[in-house]
Amino acid sequence: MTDKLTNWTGADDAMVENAIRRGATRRELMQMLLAGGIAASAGGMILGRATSAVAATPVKGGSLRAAGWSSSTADTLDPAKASLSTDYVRCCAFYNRLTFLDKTGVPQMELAESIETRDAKVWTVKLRKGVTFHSGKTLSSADVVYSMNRHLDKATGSKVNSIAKQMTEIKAIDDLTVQITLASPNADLPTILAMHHFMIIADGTTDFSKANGTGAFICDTFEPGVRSVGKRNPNYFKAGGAHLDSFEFFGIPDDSARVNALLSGDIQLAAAINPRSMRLIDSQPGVVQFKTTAGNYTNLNMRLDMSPGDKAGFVEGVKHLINRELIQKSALRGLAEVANDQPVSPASIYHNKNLKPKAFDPDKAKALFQKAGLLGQSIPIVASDAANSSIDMAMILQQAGADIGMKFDVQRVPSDGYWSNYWLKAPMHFGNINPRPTPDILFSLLYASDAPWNESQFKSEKFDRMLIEARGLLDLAKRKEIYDDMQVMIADQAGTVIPAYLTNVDAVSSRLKGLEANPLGGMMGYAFAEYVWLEA
Amino acid sequence: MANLVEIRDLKVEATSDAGRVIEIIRGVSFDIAEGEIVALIGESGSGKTTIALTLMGYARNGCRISGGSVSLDGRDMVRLSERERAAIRGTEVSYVPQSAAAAFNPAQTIMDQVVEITRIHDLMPRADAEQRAVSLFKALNLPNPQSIGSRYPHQVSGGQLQRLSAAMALIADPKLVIFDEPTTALDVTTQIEVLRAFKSVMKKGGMSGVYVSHDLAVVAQIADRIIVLKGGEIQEVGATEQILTAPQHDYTRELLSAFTPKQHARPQAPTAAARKPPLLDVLDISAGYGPIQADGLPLMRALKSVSFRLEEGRNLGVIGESGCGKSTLARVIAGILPQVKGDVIFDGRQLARSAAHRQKEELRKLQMVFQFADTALNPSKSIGDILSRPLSFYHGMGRRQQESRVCELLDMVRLPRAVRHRRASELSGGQKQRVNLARALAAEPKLILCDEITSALDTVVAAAILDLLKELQRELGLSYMFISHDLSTVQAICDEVIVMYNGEKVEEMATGLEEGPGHPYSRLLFSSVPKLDTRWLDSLELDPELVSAFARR
Amino acid sequence: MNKHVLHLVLARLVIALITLVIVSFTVFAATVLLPGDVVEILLGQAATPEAVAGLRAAMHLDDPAIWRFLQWFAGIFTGDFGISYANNMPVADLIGPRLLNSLKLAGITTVFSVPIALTLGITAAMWRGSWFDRTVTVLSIGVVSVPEFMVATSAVLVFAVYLKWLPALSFANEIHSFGQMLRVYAMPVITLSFVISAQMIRMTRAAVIETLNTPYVEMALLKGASRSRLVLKHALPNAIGPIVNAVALSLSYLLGGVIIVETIFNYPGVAKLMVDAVSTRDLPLIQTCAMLFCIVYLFLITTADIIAIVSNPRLK
Amino acid sequence: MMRSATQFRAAGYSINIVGLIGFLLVFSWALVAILAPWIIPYPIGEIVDFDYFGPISDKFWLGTDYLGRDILSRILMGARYTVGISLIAVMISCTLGVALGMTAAVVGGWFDTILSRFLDALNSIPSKLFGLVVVAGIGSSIPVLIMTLAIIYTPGAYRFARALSVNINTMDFVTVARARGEGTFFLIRSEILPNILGPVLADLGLRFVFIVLLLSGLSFLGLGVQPPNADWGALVRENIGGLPFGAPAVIFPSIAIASLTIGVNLLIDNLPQKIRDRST
Repeated sequence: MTDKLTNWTGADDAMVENAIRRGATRRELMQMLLAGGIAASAGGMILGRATSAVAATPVKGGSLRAAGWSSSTADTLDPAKASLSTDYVRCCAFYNRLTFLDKTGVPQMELAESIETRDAKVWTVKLRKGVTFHSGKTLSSADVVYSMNRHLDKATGSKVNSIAKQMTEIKAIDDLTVQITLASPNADLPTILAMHHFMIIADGTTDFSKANGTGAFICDTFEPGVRSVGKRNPNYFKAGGAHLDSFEFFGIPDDSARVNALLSGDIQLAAAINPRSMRLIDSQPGVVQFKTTAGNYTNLNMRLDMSPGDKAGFVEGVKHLINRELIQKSALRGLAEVANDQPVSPASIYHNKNLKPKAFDPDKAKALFQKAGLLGQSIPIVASDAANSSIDMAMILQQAGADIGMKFDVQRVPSDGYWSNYWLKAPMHFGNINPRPTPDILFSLLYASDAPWNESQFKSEKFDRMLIEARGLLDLAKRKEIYDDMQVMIADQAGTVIPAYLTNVDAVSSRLKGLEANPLGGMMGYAFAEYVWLEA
Repeated sequence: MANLVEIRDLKVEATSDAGRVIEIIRGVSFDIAEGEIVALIGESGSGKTTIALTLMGYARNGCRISGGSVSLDGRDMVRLSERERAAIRGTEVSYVPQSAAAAFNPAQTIMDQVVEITRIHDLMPRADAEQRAVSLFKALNLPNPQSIGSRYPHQVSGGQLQRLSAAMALIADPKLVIFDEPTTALDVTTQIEVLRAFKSVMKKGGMSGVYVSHDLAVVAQIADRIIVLKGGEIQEVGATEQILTAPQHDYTRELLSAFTPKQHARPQAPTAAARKPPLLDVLDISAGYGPIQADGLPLMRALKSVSFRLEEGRNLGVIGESGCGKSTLARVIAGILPQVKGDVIFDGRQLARSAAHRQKEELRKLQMVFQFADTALNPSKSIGDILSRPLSFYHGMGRRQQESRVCELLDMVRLPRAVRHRRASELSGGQKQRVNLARALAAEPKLILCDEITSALDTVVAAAILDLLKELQRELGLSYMFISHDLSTVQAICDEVIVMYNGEKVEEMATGLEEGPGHPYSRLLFSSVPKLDTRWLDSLELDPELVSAFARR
Repeated sequence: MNKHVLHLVLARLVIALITLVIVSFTVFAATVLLPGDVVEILLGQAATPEAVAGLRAAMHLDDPAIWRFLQWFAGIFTGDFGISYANNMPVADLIGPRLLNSLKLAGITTVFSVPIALTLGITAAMWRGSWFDRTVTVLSIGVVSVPEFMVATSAVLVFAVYLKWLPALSFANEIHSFGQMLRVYAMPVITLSFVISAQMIRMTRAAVIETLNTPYVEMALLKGASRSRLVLKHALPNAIGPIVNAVALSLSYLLGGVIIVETIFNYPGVAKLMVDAVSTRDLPLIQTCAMLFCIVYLFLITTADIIAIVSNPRLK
Repeated sequence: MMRSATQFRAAGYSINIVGLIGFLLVFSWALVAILAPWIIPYPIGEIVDFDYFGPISDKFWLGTDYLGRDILSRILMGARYTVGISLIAVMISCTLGVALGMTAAVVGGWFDTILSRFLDALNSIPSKLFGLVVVAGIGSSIPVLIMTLAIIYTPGAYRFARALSVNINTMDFVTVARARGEGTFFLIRSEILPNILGPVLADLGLRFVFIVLLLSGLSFLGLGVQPPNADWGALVRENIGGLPFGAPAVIFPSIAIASLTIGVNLLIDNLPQKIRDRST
């Protein structure tokens, strides 16, 4: 029935729903819709639909126990240091960001009331009024300035230092206004600010043994590598606030243990179920599977500056030898979408649909290896449990190689220290990339000549130029055009094989309601805690 | 007198490791009257202990009673169920073990074990039991009877343990007491005390007894009747007096003759020997165990400045009781226990204190034979290997040479050549000791240190070993240093004797002069050796002062 | 007499201390040998050279490792175990509660498994060669030969998932009643008992059989003692030495070796802590954990030695 | 004890039926280990079945694993690693431990003390840390794996052997050899060793079990057995997900482990009398 409207999309529906969820008043919503150029009448109708969609009326109260897959003494409540899903979940529960991404990947305001720019270079951030930290302190621009500046300070050890670097100046205009100046224009700033690391902490915070945020839950207990418990924040700035009274989160690394805990009712959410365990939960009543293809992937990297990657034809050969269907079917149990060797996933509006995956063609591969003069040589591939199902993928490639007389020598290495010892270093190794909200971030992190994680040492001035150009453009359509071409370049020229985008499956108890997909990753972009509720 | 025990055609068979079944008791029958003490005499392997144990309806691991009947007070111990037997054991028939030291549980106090029988069968309240135990201690004239029960077995001497084990057996005044070589492990001076104690208690209680022993002289003092056993069969039964004076059976005679060995024929005039330089010269040796004290001497001193010399071709006897340091002396000379003070000069060369620093030649010329034949032989090697090692080690012989030499050695010690393929565990005590000797001979030594080599053996076997030693000496011109607690053995082979007491040399004399020893301890020692005379023990008068001064009770 | 025992005991303790020092240094050396340091690992994928350099400087990781080790070592004597590199919390605070948990688990397992193991071992020895004996020996091997994680997972499936009798996870911090304690600990304890019992059973059996062949046991038999009395009053007290030794060695597994159980039942103990510490190259934490394990290990074997000494009247 | 009818005799050595069963188990696995490459129905790396955790079928006798590979083939090949590696490792660790243990007992003094302390220390280092250091330091290969396992289990064997040797060392026949002037090596080789062989073998049995299990643990530290190959422990581990629905892929490897370890121990516990008698 949306046909009556002109340019109204499901995305907007979602936006409205989210707005409602965040406790926006009817007046605010009407304004929002009018801004979208929609007649009040139609607006009313949309609102009705939206509210009914949301109104699987949330239940207040109850305490939720959820388990992620990883947890260690390195767990932290410092958003800048957050590295594991576990950290993200906690940060989302205890802190807030200036913006956040809705399920379609469109940035929405959270602590920020508005973010405006004229040239995509200088940005003005207006903050919500009357937001208070758990400590009772009210949110002010100083907190934002402090939070942002931390990422620029080496001593912080921020994970997003390389992204934050483009913010050349962050200054408070007044109590509720912050001005962020970028080195070069970047239209994606609102999206960037939606990344988990850019959570807002109170000015001057240095002790992270407890979290002092503005979030929906107040940190009650935090034991690194053990668990965290949050109690509902009574004076949360969003109307209504969280539905749950308390929220406990911990990691159960052992896969079947996590599933069993869910089945036995000890927990209500088990994140990231291994494909191998699917059959178990399929058969179970009272368990709901919640799938998101957010675009994280495990990829095989061949450094173009090292043998064998530097031999012409080898990389292409491997791209043809890797049996994407088999990986998708066997290794990933169908919980994946076959990918085409580039990092922008179908979840993103910028995904290039016309770029088809390279066909599995052993004979062609054989010919290419012949040409590269590598046929019959034994070539080491470093794989590890650290990179999801990389070992299975490696074995599938190994087998395919064996059939055409190509020896791949799979070396399983400890997941312990994998990222610092093998990733980016070994000539042929696996990587594992988490979803990033924008192609710009992905490209500048992974494929630009000066990218910190240029996995295959792919270097191209053309590519770099296109990247800068697209970054500054405020015109969506034009950007997409450029990004499409860049995706093609990567697929054909880079030394990275991306066989499939992994689908993340969270198994949840059927009592748990309100969960949605989110481009930032599983568990509703790790932010589920404040939105879900437990039915009796 | 009615018979308390009637054994009829008793058969016991044993199963060897190899699985062969041999009959070790072949149809034995005899009676024991009320209040009578019967001795079972025989060499090891004669089945004396086995028979004694059947009286409790018990056969050791690997053995079983295969036939006949053992009726005790009318009940056949063979037919009874294990439970019924258990009820009789300790109450009606009880057992005094050969080595009390081993038969006491190291983890329990003596009293606990002495009164245990009364607990098991619960015969009387503990208090009464302890009362009774103490009175038994008195009767067995143990020192401080009140407190001794609270000690642990390792805290009292062997002689006392032996008597305590008797108390343990007598606590429930049984009808029959089995003594299994109860004094073999004891020193002569102690033995007398123990024997006396046993005898009086038994007579008072009017109990019957079975006294198992290989020592006729001991048996003579205590038994009414003697049963001579050999190879699981009875050779002769008779009243003690008759057995000693008028033995019927050849074997009995053999035993008797073995008991009184011929005196050692003195070799050529000592004067001639005196001119020769001594083969072994021991100068003022002190040695011991434990940490070295400020005065440069060890905590526990086993030897206190002992000196003596031994001329080539002559034999020296070292005699004394357990703990007098005689074995330590041998170990020092052999370099097993380095002395802290003094020198050993052998064959004109001063020996390094520890064997490790001595030269092969020195080691070769001086060999030692140990008391316990079985622990001295590696159980996992064949006799052949054991004997050929010194041959290759000292003389660097090749395989074939070794073969033939081993045979020669076995001939020398009168063992069948086939033995070389067997393991020690398959040999008898006497045979093992011969192997030990052969091993020493293999080195072609000048001097052999014999540490109590006969004391673990039966009289007959021991006598044979002594004869062997003498022959070897004649053939090979050896010298022996012969350590023993038994005067008669020393007399049988040595030219001179030194008497040791508590780490010191108290006397040195030529053998044959024992009648007039100077030192009082020597006198006590010599007079304590049992004689083949039923009246010896009763008639023996020992100076109580001497006894209290020296005898370790 | 007792002075002698005291001397032996003191000697043991001194030796234990020396070992302790050796260990802590060995572990330190081992950790330093590992490639990648805490900074690189904390930054993970974000470990760009300059980021690493910056953080290192900030965390004072530039001074030589040996120096940091010595500082830490000196700290011990003042009761200060240092600050965890990974999350800037005092090591003591990190370990404290988890150690308590581990000790609880170990304790309960001990209480549960040791008596059973000893009983089985002893009874097996009593009826040596019988079918009971044979079954016990074979089963004890069979049980250890099943991988730990297999036992644990099966237990969870049966008792938690299907029967719903027990929780699949052990929430150590939710025990308010004895009943709850049973529920929480049942499965981890069973799993661990499976693992550690075999050795105890075998050793106990061997030791008892050994002593059953001694003259004083025969003597007791000839006093008319029953089989059980022979074993319990005469054989056993003299077999204590080897038995406590076996028990000690088995128990030493219960602190560092229980990683699998901790992971599967999500039980916060020190084993997992140690593994984390190693993965994050968190030197102070590793050091302290290693120290801890070593102390416990030494404590166990030393106690075993001492018990053996004391239980032997010859040394009294 | 009378000989039971179930025993048979051969050339003086005899082994009872239980021991024979053990022997056959071990022997057949050893045989499999050797012949594996020729008898496996499918290449172990190949995904032969799109269904995963497949059931027993006449196509796949023991079903398929989590990737749809033939379990039978993987178990047969796994025998190579499990049997081979574990046996060699246990041999090395026991040889090393026993040799050191005996030397310590014979030499005694500071040598004994230092060695004992050092091995105690080694024993209290967590094997994961140790494993990691090895991978990092020396890299990963089968020989390295074997040595690691061996080293991890040497201290135990040492403690055990030393205790036994100390007893033997006090026996007269050792003293005799000393007095003869024999060197340490001879004392160890021909006086002590033969007399502790029995118990040492029994100990070796249990140690073997632990090594088999630790093996799978280490392979997950990236030490040793590399994909697509896998030892039995690793097979159980990677297929543990199939346990809830009793997938053959997880049951059979477990059975394989159990049968091997039990076999080894049955064999050792029932070794011919003559060998066991050497134990004192």
